[in-house]
Amino acid sequence: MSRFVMEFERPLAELEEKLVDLKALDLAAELHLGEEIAELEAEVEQLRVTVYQALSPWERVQVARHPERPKTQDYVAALCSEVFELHGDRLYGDDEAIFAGLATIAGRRCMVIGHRKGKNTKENIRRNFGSPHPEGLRKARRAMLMAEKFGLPLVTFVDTQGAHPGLEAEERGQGWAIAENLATLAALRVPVVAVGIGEGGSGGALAIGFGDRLIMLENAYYSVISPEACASILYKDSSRAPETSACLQMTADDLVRLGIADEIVPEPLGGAHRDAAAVFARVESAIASALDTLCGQELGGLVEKRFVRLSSIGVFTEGE
Amino acid sequence: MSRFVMEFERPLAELEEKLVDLKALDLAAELHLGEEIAELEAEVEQLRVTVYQALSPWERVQVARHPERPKTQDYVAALCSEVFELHGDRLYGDDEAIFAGLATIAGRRCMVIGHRKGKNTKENIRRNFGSPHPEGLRKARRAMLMAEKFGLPLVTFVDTQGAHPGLEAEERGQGWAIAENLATLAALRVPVVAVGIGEGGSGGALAIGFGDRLIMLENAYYSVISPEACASILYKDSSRAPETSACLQMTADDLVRLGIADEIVPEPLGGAHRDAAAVFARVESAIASALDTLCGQELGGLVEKRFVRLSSIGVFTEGE
Amino acid sequence: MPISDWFKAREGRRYTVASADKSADLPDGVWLKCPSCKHTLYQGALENTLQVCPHCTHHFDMSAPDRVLSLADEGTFEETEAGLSSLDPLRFSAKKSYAQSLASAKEKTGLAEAVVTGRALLGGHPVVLGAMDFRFIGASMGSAVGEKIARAFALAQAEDRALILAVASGGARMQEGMLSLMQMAKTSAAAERLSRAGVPYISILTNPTYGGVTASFPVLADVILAEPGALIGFTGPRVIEQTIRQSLPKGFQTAEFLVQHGMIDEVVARGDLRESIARVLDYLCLGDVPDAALGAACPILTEGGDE
Amino acid sequence: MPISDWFKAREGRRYTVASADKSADLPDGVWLKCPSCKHTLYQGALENTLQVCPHCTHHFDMSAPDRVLSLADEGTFEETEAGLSSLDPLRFSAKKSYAQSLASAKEKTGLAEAVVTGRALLGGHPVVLGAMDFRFIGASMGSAVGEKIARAFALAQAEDRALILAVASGGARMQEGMLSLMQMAKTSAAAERLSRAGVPYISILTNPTYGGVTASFPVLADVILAEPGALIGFTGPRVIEQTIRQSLPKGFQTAEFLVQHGMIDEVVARGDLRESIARVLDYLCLGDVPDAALGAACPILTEGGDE
Ligand SMILES: [Zn+2]
Ligand SMILES: [Zn+2]
Repeated sequence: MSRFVMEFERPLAELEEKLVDLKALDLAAELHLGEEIAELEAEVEQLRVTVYQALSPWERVQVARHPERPKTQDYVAALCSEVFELHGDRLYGDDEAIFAGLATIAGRRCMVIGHRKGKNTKENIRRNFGSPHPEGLRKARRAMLMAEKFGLPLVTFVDTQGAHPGLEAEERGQGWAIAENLATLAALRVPVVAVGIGEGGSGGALAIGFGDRLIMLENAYYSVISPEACASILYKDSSRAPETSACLQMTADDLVRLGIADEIVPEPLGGAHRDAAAVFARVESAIASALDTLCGQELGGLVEKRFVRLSSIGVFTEGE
Repeated sequence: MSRFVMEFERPLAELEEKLVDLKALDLAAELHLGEEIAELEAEVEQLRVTVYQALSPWERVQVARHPERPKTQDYVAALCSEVFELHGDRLYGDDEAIFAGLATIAGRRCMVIGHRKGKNTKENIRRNFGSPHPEGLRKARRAMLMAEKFGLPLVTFVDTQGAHPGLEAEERGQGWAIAENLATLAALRVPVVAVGIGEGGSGGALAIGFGDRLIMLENAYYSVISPEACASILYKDSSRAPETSACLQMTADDLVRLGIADEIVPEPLGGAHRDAAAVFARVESAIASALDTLCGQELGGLVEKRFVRLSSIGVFTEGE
Repeated sequence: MPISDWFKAREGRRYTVASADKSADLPDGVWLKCPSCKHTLYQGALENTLQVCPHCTHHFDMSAPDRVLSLADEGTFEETEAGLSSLDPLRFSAKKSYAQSLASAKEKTGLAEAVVTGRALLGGHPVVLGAMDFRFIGASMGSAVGEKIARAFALAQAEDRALILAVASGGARMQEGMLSLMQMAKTSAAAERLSRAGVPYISILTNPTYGGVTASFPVLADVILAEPGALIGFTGPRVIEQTIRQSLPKGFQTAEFLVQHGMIDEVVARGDLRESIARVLDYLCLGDVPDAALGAACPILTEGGDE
Repeated sequence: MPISDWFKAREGRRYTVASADKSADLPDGVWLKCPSCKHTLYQGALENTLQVCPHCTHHFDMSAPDRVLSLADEGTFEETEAGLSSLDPLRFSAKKSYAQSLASAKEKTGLAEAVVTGRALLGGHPVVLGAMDFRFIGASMGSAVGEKIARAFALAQAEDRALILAVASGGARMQEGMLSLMQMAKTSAAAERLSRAGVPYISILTNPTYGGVTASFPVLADVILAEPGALIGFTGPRVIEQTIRQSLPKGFQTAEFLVQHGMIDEVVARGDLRESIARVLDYLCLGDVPDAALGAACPILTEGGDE
């Protein structure tokens, strides 16, 4: 059971706690509260459905950021066998905020790339909370080009607040690194499957976050700007993020509606961390079926289709 | 007239000074020393020929390092018109030890790359005495690839003690940067003319220092190791460099004999700095005629010829 | 006035950077203070100096129409996709609705969108030329900007014309949400295609260029130029200071800083841009100028049949 | 004993890293002190541990024949170019003549040159396998080493076999002057050709790898592995300290340092190398192992006719 309580879960958590207390009391004092307990249990169950069903965009953002939410390395551990991690950009450094490696998923040899958040503060400091520097994105690009050279389908796991916003990242060309990846991904001559597993923060997410298929977890989000930053700009008040997260249309549903994502993997009530094993199985089967469809295709056609689809994204008028 | 006196020039310089003194004395005291002056002048002239003709390898090394020797930027200024300098590797920095730019030589649009030493201490500090860091070599590589993309012949000016030997250069992959350049140069689909104008120090020189033609100035050297370092290793005594500079066979003559260089541009007696204009004219005409020969050739064949020639360098036995 | 008329009205004007002494006889009109040297300037006079302060060479923002005219050979600019403009697919409404923002931007600028594109000659070279206009919602990139940029790439490729893009932008247009983010991938994909086709592409980064725009098509150019003092980066300095609490060095993210850090090729003053670009094109577009200064001396490289 | 006999004699031996307790019953013989843990070790026993200290896993230098046998599937290594060896083109003679150095290196090692190459299987994959031998004039690269390496690249390309090179070297062989420097370009050119042909190439950097060798073929591999603690760099630490007077951090130029700085993919203990390489080849050589563990599940990508 999760220890971290999200804001909107609080009423449920309180009721759950009350139920635990009641049970303990019953047991300790032999009060025979069976009926009261059953009643409370029903109440909890109902509230759970009320709380978790039809989450608002802002609630989904919280689920997507939940510290116990499965992360890239969890997916790699659960879905991948015979993993060989690749390190470094051969230029400057090895950025632990990005995982890259050879891995076998659903019986297929693949190249896997993902944002790598930590599970605790120590890991998060080393991995910079999953926010890549240019060297991380350049490592990812090296892995993309290796995948292309050896005909390995590329699978990416997207989960970042965004590319690192800092002095050194700017000095080493954060924008340049992102743009190179976009150009490379767009033309890569192997199938590319991207999976949004948590946060999809702007350019840092996009730099490994599109391809022939975009699979979104139900509570994953993908946005041009964080709802807080958007609220800051619009209202000079980042606490209005709940509003802007709705305006920005950044949920999995929105992305499918906008023609950007292809498929939604449902999560257990309460979020992926409530039953990670079930999520892993669903994600594996979604990736497997995407690869089944894509790997048979002629490569020139595949890349052309990707380009045409990318080129068709956007809503505008031609004028008079 | 040169102000910097090389070791082996000293007797000549002393005699020249004596001559100047004598003339001044004659003028001041009206001693009518015409005959003595004429005698001394003849002596100076004879010594000049003796000193400068048939320079030893170590003497050539000193000429190649002469602080007033024409440098890459002097060649660019003298030979090139409509220059547009390109900066940066798009990865980390802009290394002033390397010049790269679009330039017109002898009426041909070219890409020009060269090691860039300074003319004084201030310039030399900024340009690191012409010893590139990885970012300089990567800027050069970017220029090579741009030359290939747009069909511009590549002309390089080689003049470096070597790639920078330092902590940061190692951290950023000095060896990696050199190797990438070697691979790129070897396969570049445009004509490549390299000109050894001064020092050719090991890997840092080679990284921009070979191609379809290697033109050497008469007193330029090119070596696998500096004669001092070689003496250090062999004799634990770097002052034995005069010996090792002969052993290493690093002069222009040696290089032609070994089949590595194609052509020697003669220098004025005493070195290129004695009459830079004459040297510029000869170098320009050598480059022009190399480009005339190379630019008409079919590119696949050109690159194949370069590869075959490179592959044939080496002396060994197949054994039994 | 429709933009086509505007172009007509502007045609024939010569743009030169005025020398400092011209400032003496400024006529009456709208006055402004140069943020750099604090001199008071007549706004109308800046039109004769490419919007460059005659006292200190501070580069003021330049409109997209002014920009394309300042770069194109006289009388050669023909606009393309002039009517293409944004819709409001998310019905984005916060303090001010996106629809309102669009309407007022159009009114203020007379433009249909934040980027103007077209065919032109530049130094005699046939080019596709585009410029972004910061006055139009911060020249942010939404669907329409992305589409116009992508079409400019496609046109350059189809007609084998070099592409010249003068960039300014606050970043992605958040009012179009993910549609806007995806324009980064879309324009980068277009840039990659042009590059593979071997068609030259030069970008000019002007003040300010930030966010998702920096991280897409502008930095994929063969040669990247920037105007003096232009601020260019992925994350803005305020966000960096707030998020990471790093103090930033003087000159951070200026064009000059970026040259030092290896990211751009050269800082070029506005008045020299046309000449610099023409010079670069002389190298990258070998053969497309019938009377190239060098005539037959251009290297004619023959491709082998082994490809 | 000719090297072919040596290989025969060694065939059939199994190499495993011995567990620590085996050290108790070492027989008499040549003893040495581990430079890392200071334990006294029987040299013969190291042959059973891939020359790895059983106490602290310090990796001792490994001969080229030991190396290729430790990597190849049992009984599959067939040497190529065995007779190719150096001449003395410069008649290089300093304190000791090059000819003398060559003769004594040959005698000491039983090898004709500082690199051994051949065909083999590795994890069932057909490969070209090479290893350098530091005992042979510091495994420096002269004409013969360069030629054998270049031929290994050519063979790998001609037979579509992955190339595996275990590298150790002090750098270029200065006794061959410029002929030696040019081997850097020659081997890099060969590496570039193999890469363009799409044939996999894995290098293993072992202690020490320096100078012109670091700056050529080894670092052009698709995947670069290194042994724990191996020192790898372009300029050696002593030269840096003398030339630049920089003080160097602890662990400078170790394999681990290079992973941190993004230059190599992974540090792999000697005992795990064969398995790691086989695993990587399973990805990079899809389809060349008839009974690949994944059978039909390997992605078969079809190339279009548009290339
Ligand atoms: Zn001013
Ligand atoms: Zn030990």
